[in-house]
Amino acid sequence: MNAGSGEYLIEARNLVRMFGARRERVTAVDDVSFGIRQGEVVCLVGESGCGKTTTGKMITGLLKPTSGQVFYAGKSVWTPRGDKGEDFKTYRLGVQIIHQDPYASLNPSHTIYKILSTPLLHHKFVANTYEALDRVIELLNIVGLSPVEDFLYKYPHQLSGGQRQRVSVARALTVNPRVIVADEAVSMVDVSIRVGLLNMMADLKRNLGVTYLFITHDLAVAKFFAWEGRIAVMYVGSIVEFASTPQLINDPLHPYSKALLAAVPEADPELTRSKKRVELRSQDIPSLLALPSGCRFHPRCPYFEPGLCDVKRPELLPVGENRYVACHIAAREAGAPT
Amino acid sequence: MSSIAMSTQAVPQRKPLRYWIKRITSNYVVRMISRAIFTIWFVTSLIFFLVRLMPSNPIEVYINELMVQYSLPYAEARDQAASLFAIDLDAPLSKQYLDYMVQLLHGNLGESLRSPGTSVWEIIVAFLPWTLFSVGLGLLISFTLGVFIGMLLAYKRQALWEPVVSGTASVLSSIPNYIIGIVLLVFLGVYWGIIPIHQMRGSRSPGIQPGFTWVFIKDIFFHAAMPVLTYVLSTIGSWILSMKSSTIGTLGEDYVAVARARGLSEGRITTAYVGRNAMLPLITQLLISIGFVVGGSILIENIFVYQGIGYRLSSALTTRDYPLMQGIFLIITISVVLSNLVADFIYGWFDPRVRIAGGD
Amino acid sequence: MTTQALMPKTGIRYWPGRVLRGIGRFLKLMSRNKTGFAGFLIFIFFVLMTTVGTLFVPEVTKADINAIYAPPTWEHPLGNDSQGKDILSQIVHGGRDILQMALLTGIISTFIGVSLGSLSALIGGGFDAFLSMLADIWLTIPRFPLLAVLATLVKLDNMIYLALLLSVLSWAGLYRSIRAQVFSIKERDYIEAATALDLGMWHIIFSEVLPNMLSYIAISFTFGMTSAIYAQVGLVFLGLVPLTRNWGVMINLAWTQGAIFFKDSIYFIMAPVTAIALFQLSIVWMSRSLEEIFNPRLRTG
Amino acid sequence: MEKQSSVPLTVEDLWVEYQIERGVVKAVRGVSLSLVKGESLALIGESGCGKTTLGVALIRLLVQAARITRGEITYWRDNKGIDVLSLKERELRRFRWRECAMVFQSALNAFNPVLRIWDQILDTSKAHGGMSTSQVRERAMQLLEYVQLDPKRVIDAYPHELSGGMRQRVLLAMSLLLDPQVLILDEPTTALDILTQRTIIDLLRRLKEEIGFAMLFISHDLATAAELADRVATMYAGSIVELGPVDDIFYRPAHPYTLGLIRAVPTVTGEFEALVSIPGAPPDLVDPPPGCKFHPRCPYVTEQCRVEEPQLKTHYSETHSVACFNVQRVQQDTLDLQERYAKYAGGKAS
Repeated sequence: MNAGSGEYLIEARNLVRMFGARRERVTAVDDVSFGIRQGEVVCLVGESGCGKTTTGKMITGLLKPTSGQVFYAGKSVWTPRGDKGEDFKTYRLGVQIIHQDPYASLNPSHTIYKILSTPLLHHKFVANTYEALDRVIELLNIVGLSPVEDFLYKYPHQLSGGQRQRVSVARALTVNPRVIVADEAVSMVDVSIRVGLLNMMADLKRNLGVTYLFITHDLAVAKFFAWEGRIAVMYVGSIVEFASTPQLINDPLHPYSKALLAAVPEADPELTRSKKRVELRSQDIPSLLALPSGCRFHPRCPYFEPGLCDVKRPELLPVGENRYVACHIAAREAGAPT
Repeated sequence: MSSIAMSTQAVPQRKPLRYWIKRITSNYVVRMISRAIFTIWFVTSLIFFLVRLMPSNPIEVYINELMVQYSLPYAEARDQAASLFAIDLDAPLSKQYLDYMVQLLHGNLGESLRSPGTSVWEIIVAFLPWTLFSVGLGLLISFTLGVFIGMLLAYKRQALWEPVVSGTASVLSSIPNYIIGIVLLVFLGVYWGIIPIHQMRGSRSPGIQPGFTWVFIKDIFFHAAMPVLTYVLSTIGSWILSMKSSTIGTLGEDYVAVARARGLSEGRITTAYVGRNAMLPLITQLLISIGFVVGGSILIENIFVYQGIGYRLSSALTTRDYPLMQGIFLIITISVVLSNLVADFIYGWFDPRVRIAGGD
Repeated sequence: MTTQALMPKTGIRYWPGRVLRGIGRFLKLMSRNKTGFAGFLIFIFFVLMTTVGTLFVPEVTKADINAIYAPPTWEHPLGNDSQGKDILSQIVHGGRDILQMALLTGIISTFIGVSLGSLSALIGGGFDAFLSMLADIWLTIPRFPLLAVLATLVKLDNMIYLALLLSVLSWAGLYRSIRAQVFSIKERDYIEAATALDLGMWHIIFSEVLPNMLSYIAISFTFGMTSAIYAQVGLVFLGLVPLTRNWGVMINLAWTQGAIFFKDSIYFIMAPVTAIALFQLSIVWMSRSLEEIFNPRLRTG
Repeated sequence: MEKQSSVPLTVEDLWVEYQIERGVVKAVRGVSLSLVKGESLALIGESGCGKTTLGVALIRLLVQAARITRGEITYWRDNKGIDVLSLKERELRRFRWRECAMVFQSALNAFNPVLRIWDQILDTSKAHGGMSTSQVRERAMQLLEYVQLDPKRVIDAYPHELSGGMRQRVLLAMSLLLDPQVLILDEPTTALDILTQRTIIDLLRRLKEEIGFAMLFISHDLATAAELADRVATMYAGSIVELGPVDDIFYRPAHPYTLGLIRAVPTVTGEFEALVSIPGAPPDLVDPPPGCKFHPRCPYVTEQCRVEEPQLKTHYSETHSVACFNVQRVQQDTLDLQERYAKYAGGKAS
């Protein structure tokens, strides 16, 4: 219980997170497990309210799980009593987060130089302000903000959304993290600038070996960024399918994944108009306060089997190499052991 | 919800007491009312202990006074004081406190020190209506006018007169109400002599019979005119400014743009779409300010010698009439607490979003 | 370009120069809002009048029977009062108490409000629930009547006592707004980022949260001042506080001696009234500029 | 004017400016377009390109600081042209919603929170007259049913009791209340989840096919445009830089900006493609660059682009126009897209 699998750099095991008290108590994340290998990209995909951001915050250590464990480099982050583990500081700096809203993620009171030099000086990564400046300039170049003199002493409100996100990435890089959790990091950035930001982040993976947990609602972005990695699809607090990106994109197994992929419009008129649709039985997203019995997707699922899906909650089961699905029917068809 | 109701009906006896306590305490209405009661209790106790424990204990002061004025021996003076304060001074403080609370619950606020034989309650009943009348009228006028002007300002932001009106509003809202009262008195009443300030003193002219007669109504309005004008002037500024900013905010809402796109008439948009939503935050403010203006009436009623509760309080203060002071303060507190309570309930009535969330 | 050239510009090396530059910047920012700047200038005028001004205008204690209600002359620019004393002198000397008390109350109440409000929001849990409930109750207590009642029980002749009492009575409103503000700042992403960067509690409070609350604190401070002036002058006017040499006392005197009902006494009564009104107004106006100064979004490099 | 019977709305050289502290924002600069009955025109572009300003200008719902400085908007009904810009307040109100309805971005706030849905529907009908209350009720129920809502549950609800997708559908139903000829949709799916978005898109397509009004569809999302549009107009820095049939725009774009957008947007289906972003940032509309507004970000830039602003000219066909001096060079870089299209066309033929 206290040792993670050596395979993963960061691992979530049976994470559960509840919010609220008494009658309003909801389970935002319900038994989520996954691991990310060194240098890998894992993408969490799902609609708003599915618990992907909460999962991301637990991975970053900003939220304590109600139950379950997070392992970093094989060591448990929280002690069994829920205190910070012995290597918490290494973990804390090792996992950094990039937020969605470029307008809220930088302190409006500080200049870019101040924002970037503070962590460097605080953790003594540099000896003095001269070294700090050198490093800040280096970081700005890494994230593609050049010429640096145009940015160093600007305040965040003087930059565009895309530029701010780059500063956020640079700020995360100040402490040389091994894992970056990017929570919808590009969804508020304009289309023409989005790809530049994604490419820059991909370069970090290549050049610095950064490992990513990439959280998004946009399947196209997920596919683009995590093509060599894996995608986990979340629905109402749980992972329903977890597979390598090409597999998941081209051959989804879970009915929800199928529905999502079929529903996404494509930036290609012929392609998007000829796509096959999946007809759902209901449009209503279940409320966390009144979850359906059995499989949470069953009231909407086109493959619903009465007596099975509404009774028994499917587990996330392996259905082939590196591939998991939480669906009675899909698992049966794939011949998974039940 | 219905399933819960049914299950409680089916097996009522099995519910533990804790369940019912939880169910009652989680009820919005119950919670609000109990908080109000708690506040009143808290303030009453606070005053009780302050009066008893302060170095210049008013009872001691009164005993001294009796001894000096009437050269009574200490014991006699003490007995007399005790009877007036309706308190057994030999009893421990906790017993005194308990007695005091019991008396209060029976509506007994004690007797006035300075006019022995008159109960505090009688005095309050005689003076409070005038304050409620003048404060209520003042607030009603200033709220209505303020909301109207505030909305007009929000609509006519480009007009040349807008900064003048907004500026005046901001000046009015930042000057203390008694300063406004004095300025009115000095200029209108004395320097220019436009109004017969001496005749306007009091809450009504002596010799006029109360009743629904034209003479009486005219008279009470005549006497209330100056306090009311002061209340209006001292509160209208903040109504104007709040309504202006609230309206500007509402005008920027999507639903107003959509209402325009739907071709609704400007009149309908102004009232039902902009006005109603912009007024929501002001309604709570209005009810809360009723209580506070009652408190603030002390100074205004003094300036215009208007015989309301505030005037009575200030004379009780200067004559150190402790029981009366305590009683009036209690009444003022209750009026604030009550208007807060009403504000909470009424707001839900105006705003359906709260109605759903707040109701059980 | 060398790194050297990109170092933050400290420029002037000696502190007087830096202070001067700071004042210059402050004035420049202050003057951006015209109303606010006007308020600031009036405020400074009052401060100078009650400090430096007292050195130039002698305090008159002697009554002059020949000069009762004398209209303004060069010698007595604001005329004379009911005892023939110079009004200007009373205004100049009568403001210091009010000013000091207002500043003191502003500082103490802001301190209480900011510390309790931030602690409440940062610690949360039962502590926060308790304080919030207490504040809710406290807010419904009518402050001025309570103060008036208290004034009959305690001798409020000491300015510090009065300031303390006023602050204690007004903590709840400030507490509530500061708490809400800290709560909203606490939820912001950059605080989370600072937590993830392990910059420490102190850094987060003083470097990330506080700078964004300055405009709020400044407003709270001015609010504390205005309500202190309101209460103090009100108490003095009712004759409940045995203070001397005070604008409120002037009004009270004019009132109790019936001077208010003489046409001739217009200078006597209007001088302190105008002073109080103008001083209040200057603080309220000044708060607008302060709000802008401390708003980082309006800052440029 | 025979052809106008199928063109309910034409815009001619429209200019919109608004005043901000720093100066004058030229939000819409010389836009001309026409909406055709039964056809949807998508207006695509990034935030701040003036597409929303153009949309609201069509029903003259601009914010106070904005004004239309030049141009003509003509609305055609029964072969009679109405000059929208000279409509008096009363006529303008009649024009809005009855002739030209607009569905706004984020229906979350499109409804007055203190009134029931029914009251707001009734308000709309009353403002235009012509129907009795019971008729309105009946029609409202029908329309709610049409947009796949439970009419009984929805009609007496308060807005906050409905989800975002439901509100968006209620708004669509309300837009049909008076049978307008023109429907303007401003980012109708942006704030919605994928599956909800899908139902709205399907609904919009059905509306277009079954009701046959002219639709102007404003979006920053190329995918929704690809799915819903018959024609596409690309907007950059306040002007339309390219306008043409949807297939032309996506498979043989002639403007570098359109091409840049297409190259920057990933698709979900299919293999991995490398993507390129457009360098730089959108121009400041208070102080735009001289010449072609796109030239600082354009890989095809020439000396001419820096000084002269290209005008919208037809290209390929009467229906496809583009504002660029270097169309030929741009076209050479779209061969892969054209191939892709040929494959689809081939697939269709076989």
